[in-house]
Amino acid sequence: MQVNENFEPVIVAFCCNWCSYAGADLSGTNRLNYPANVKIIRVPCSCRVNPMFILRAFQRGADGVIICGCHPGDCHYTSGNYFTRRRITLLYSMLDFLGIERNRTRLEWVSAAEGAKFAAVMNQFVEDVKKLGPNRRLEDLRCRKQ
Amino acid sequence: MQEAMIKRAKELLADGTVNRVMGWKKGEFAYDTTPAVFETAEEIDRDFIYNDFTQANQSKYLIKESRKEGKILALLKPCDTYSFNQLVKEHRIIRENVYVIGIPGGPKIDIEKIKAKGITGITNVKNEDYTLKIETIYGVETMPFYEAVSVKCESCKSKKHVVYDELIGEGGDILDSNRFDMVEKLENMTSQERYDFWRGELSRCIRCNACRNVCPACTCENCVFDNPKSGIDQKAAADSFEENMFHIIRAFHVAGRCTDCGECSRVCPQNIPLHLLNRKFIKDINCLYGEYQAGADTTSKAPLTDYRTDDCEPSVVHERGAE
Amino acid sequence: MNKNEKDWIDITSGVNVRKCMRCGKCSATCPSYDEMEYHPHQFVYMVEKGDIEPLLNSVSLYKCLTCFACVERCPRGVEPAKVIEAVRLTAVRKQGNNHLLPDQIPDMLDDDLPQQAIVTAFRKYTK
Amino acid sequence: MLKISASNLNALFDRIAEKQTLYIPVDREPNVSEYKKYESGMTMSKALNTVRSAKDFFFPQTENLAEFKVSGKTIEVKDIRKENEDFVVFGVRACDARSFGILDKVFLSEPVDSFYKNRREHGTIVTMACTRPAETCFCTTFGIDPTVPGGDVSVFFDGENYFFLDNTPKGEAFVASVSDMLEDGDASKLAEVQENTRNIMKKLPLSGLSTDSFGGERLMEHFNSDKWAELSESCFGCGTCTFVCPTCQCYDIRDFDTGNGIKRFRCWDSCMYSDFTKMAHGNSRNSQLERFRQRFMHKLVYFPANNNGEFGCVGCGRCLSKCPISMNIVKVMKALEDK
Amino acid sequence: MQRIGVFVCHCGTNIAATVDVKAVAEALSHEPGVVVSQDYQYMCSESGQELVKNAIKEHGLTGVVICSCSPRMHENTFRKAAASAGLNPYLVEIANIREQCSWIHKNIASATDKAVILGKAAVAKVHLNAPLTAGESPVVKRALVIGGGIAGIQTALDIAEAGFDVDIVEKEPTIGGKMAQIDKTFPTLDCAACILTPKMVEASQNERITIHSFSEVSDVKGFVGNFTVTIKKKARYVDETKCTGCGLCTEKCPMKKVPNEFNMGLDNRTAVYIPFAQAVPKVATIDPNYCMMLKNGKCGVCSKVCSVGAIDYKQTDRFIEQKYGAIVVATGFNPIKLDKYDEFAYSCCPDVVTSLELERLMNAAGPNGGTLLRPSDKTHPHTIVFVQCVGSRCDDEKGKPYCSKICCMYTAKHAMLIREKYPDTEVYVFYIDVRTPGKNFDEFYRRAVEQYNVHYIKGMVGKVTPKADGKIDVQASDLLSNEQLHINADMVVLAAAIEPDKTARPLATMLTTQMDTNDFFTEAHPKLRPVESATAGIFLSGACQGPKDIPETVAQASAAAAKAIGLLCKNSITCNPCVAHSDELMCNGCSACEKVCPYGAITYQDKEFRMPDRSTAIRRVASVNPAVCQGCGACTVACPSGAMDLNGFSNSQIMAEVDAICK
Repeated sequence: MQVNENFEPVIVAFCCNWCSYAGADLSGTNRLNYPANVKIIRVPCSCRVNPMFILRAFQRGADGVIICGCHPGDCHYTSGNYFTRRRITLLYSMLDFLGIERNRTRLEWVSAAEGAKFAAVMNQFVEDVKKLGPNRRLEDLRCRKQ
Repeated sequence: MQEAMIKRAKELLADGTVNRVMGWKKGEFAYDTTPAVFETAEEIDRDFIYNDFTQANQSKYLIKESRKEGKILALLKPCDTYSFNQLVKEHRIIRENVYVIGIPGGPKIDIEKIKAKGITGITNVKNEDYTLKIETIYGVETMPFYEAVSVKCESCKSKKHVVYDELIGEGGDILDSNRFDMVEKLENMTSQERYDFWRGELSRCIRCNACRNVCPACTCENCVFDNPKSGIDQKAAADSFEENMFHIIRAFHVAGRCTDCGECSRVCPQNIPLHLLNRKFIKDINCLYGEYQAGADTTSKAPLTDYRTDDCEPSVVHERGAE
Repeated sequence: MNKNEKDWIDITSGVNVRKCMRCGKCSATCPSYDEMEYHPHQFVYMVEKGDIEPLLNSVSLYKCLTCFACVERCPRGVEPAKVIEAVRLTAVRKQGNNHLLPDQIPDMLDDDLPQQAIVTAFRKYTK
Repeated sequence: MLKISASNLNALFDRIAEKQTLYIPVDREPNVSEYKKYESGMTMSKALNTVRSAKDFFFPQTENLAEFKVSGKTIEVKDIRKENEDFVVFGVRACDARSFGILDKVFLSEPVDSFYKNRREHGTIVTMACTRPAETCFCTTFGIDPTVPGGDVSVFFDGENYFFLDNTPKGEAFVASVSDMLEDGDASKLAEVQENTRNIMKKLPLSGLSTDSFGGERLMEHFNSDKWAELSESCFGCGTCTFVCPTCQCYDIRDFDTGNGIKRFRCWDSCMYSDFTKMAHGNSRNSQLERFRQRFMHKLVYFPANNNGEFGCVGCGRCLSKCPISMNIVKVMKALEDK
Repeated sequence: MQRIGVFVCHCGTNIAATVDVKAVAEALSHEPGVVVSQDYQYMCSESGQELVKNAIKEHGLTGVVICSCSPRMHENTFRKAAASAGLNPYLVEIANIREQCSWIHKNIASATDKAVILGKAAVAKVHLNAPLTAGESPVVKRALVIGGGIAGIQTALDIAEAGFDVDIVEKEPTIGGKMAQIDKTFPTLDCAACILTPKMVEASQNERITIHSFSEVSDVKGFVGNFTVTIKKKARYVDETKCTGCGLCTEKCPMKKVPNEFNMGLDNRTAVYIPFAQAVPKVATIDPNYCMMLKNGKCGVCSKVCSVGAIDYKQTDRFIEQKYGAIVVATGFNPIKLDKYDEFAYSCCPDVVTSLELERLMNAAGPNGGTLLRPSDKTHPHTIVFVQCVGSRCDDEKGKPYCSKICCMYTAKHAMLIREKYPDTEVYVFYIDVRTPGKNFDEFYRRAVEQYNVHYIKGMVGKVTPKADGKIDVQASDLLSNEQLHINADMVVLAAAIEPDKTARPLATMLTTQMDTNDFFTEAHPKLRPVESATAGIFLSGACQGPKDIPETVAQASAAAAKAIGLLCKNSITCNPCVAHSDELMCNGCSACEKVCPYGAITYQDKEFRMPDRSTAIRRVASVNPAVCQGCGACTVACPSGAMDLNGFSNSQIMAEVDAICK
């Protein structure tokens, strides 16, 4: 496979408002670097992330989608991330079953205190997606940028 | 069997237990049976049929029928009872308005499998001791019964009726089926092989919605794919992405609710093995969250509306075997 | 201060000496304490400071029985025995060579040698 | 008549495919066929007909019509129409060949559908006479002779050789372009084959089906029939019948925002769908009964009323074998016809 | 047509140094619907807000996008500004170009590109924002305090003082908690009972305070201002209303070999018991694990001797349901179990005790009536070794990573008390660090060293070995003199780490509050909101939030009370309008949403609908109680038909953001 050195993946990160979004803020406050490829969408809870959003992101040109939520047991809404964990595990497993590269998707628990973890996770994820190259298996050709 | 069913149906109509009977109506050929509602004994005598071709899962019709005046008799095969139960659980079928008779199930025959042998001009199909005698305008052909068994019956999961008011014939047991073999085979392929497999299958999709509309788990008042407000509505797949999207989301929406009745694959005009997507979810749920059979009862918590604090992390997906 | 040597000990021991909170429990628990010139907690502290030369030249190096009592008891998971082992290894490597080969050990056994030393020797050479 | 031996058919395909795109029916699974772009080595299917009809070549399921780009306050419209390349569809059956005439009436009457027209002009239809019809066939009901399949070129098979008969100037040009591979042959056996097939057609279970009870003049009578409720009762409202039908021509036009512009496309639609022809006020047909009735009324009553008595069905039998609950036009006709 | 204003903040140089703010404003001005796009030095300043307000009025804006710091910082600021200019506050969106852009990235070009995309996503979202009105929900004027230790008592007293009803739920038969077990308090050495028991009595006599002793919280529903709590009143087999606390039953009970938990198991009590003399409520409790009557129906002595007929062997657990406006958690702490510390011989040697056990041994109401005797042979100990940091500051699974905070001080106290009462006793304290921040704390410790001659040795005990002669060999290192010591001791006292009570974790789940990895409740803000949990209406009091000594606990308890009073004073509170709602026309009534709702906010009803085919049908449809819904969105994904959507984070809004980002 031809690896494009200049490939800059589009990464969509869904972050729950209470933990991960605050964790992302903290990594900013601590001036911890991660690539600009990552764009964060704030959701109240990771359980708000509908599989439709994930597919939509891939359709519109995302090369990787990551969901971040509170650690299990720490959900601001008690149980939201437990549902997330089941739903997203099954969805990712299905995407894998359909032959979509499994490293394009990820779910991570990042607490409000884990600014360093947030940055590390994002660095790693961007690197993984870069290795995979552009999303071709789950893209909508009509949306491909010329 | 057909006689016993007709007899009992007429009795129940006569004694006023029910005012309608849901059954199958004979068609133009030996094999084209249509689900139908009978209101009189005469209609039943004239058109009622139950044979090797009466495959259709009738439970979905009962959503509407159970909301009509009076009680309806439903003749449910073991697999149909799971769908029925699931619909009762989701408050879609009003249980009190249905009188359920459990009837023996398959194996049923798929006419397409006979036609695939090049047999055409079929005028009659007889099952003579598990050899099919197929009369055609080009002469009589024979083939072993089991070679014509429909895909959904090949991997029958249960002969047990999970809900009924009475049984005709004998009740059965849950079977040790091989239904996950193909899923497993796919899981053992490489990512690229799986991708190629599914592209080959899903690219044939013509979005006729037969799979969705026949599915007893797809009972939404308005499907997200028909609802412009959902943002993902589509009438035809304008891109391979939309083919994937439709089937992923459909499978996801019925995950934990699909009873694996196999209707989706049966009705697909393009023979796409859609049941594999549902079975993948079922297999994952069984492996990761404990055995669960949708429709087996009406009280247990569905796997996707339930959780355990020590559920596995999604990394199990990433850590599975080779890419 | 010998930075390289310190780094080398950090790597070979796999111990983060900065985790030490100087409670001295390692030395409090050490059966060879009285034999030693530098005690386990001093090993940890001196390695942290990079003050390794005195350790290399000290008999303490060979008094450690590698009984792992300190490792077991340390509340911070510092694992002093591994540090001592790493220093010992540094000393051995400094001599240019491993002078002791596994097959040579049996011949060197005598009745006065403590059992633990034999065990240590095996532990060291089976790696 | 010009002929080619069965063993040379693939050589002929190779020749055709050199100059233009060639589509032939090939088996996807045993006796399940679909049209594929010909590539050397492919074998033509022996199945009676393809699962999907041949209308796809002229009226594809989805098709881009125009593109827009919005920048600031201006909208740029991009005409994406372009001349099609010539192509050949080989092995079309008589029923599908007739369907093109029906589609033509819709798409080529004013206002002409330029996308459809373009494809029609560039497509050459090579038909194939039927020899082994199935029990679901009822093309004769609509006056179609499956042994004389029509199209630009008719092809007949007598068991050993394929015979070519051009019906149109386009067909003539096609035959001429490959004439060096064809040879004059004795077509005497053909008449026998055709007669045999016609006899089989008479023996088919649906041979007695007639259109006598249908047509424009029976509109209100059929519309108000009390049979529709029972007929439509088990219909799930899927679009299988519509999408495998060679004559269904309804479509929806939609805009898709790609993020970098708008693509306007059309896609097949089905009158069986609950959101078919949905307008601001809602749906025009709100119950499955109405929608079900629409499809069959259109084929059997409305279409002939507007097209000099020509029916909107060609009797290919696809809907008979593909309907999930085996409800179909034949059952509708039998229920409604004069007894 | 939308009229959107975009405002890009420089945040001094915080944003402007790495993001070309002018270019961002320029780029966003071309987005559809954007009519004004400006940048400014400090958008959150008064003049910055003025800029936004003027633009709203001048351009008749229908939506506002602020490109600035995190919405967690100033979303409310700008919502308020918009509201004051007449724009619905929920038509404001924030693009986080500081924490999630300028502070992260160094390259100006890529940071600017990203800021533009984040701005575009916010513009795309604000296009779909709907004006929302926050509803109001009434506040129940009653507070619940969970835990009846000094923290809970203090909180309850303060809230009652302010005029609100308070219930205390205490899982033990009496309130008082750990403080009731303590002998003397540092740094004043006054008697714990003397200052605690009056407060216990005060609580029991305050008519606004209801004490549910021997009770547990079994379920919590609802939300700030309107919690519904189910309290399980465990069967104590004694009618609380009849029992006079005379104690006759406890004297007559034949089952006398029950380990007395109040005295840390150092002596025994009877099966029917009153934990200690000043217990509140002073009511007997029967321990069903030991009571012969309850176990095999043979005895019944207590019932016979009880003159008021308070004994009721048939009593069962009772559940009462009560509504509260605020909940204060005061579940306290326990010393950790030391059975994993083999080196200290705690499990095998009775003369190795924990500090809390020492408290009981020295207490006048303790097993030895206040005389310090060795548990093993009841002789007077002459050498006592204290070991600090047992399980505290540990990096392994055996212990806790934090400092337990109170041990240095109580050990100094113990050492001092022993030296004062028994001057012939040698006292050694092995410490790693002596931590005495607090008023008069270091002076106290110095007194122990200088005045009372306690031997403080820097170093840790490595090994404690009981010897055949009843003595205990303590092997330790003296780090300062660099030698290994062996002390021939009579007693060893271990300063065990403290940990949150085990009931706290399930309680946190019920309360939907967060905990840290050590099971201490997490405060809403470590500095600015130390007594509130992140869940509205739940407050934290005492050691459940972190290790604390008594003065600190009391201070925090009063602070939590003040916060709770602040809430209870309000007649109603504004609800979050970003809640779920169901489109009844699309709802299938399948109950999937109901099953995932953690708040029970979703209910179903049968409603009559006119169907598209003009028929009428009765359909089961979901409806959301906006006052109960907290807006997590779990239901929106459980709903297959998409009937359930979330205000402020609707499907279309999130997809618009996705589209804008991926474009």
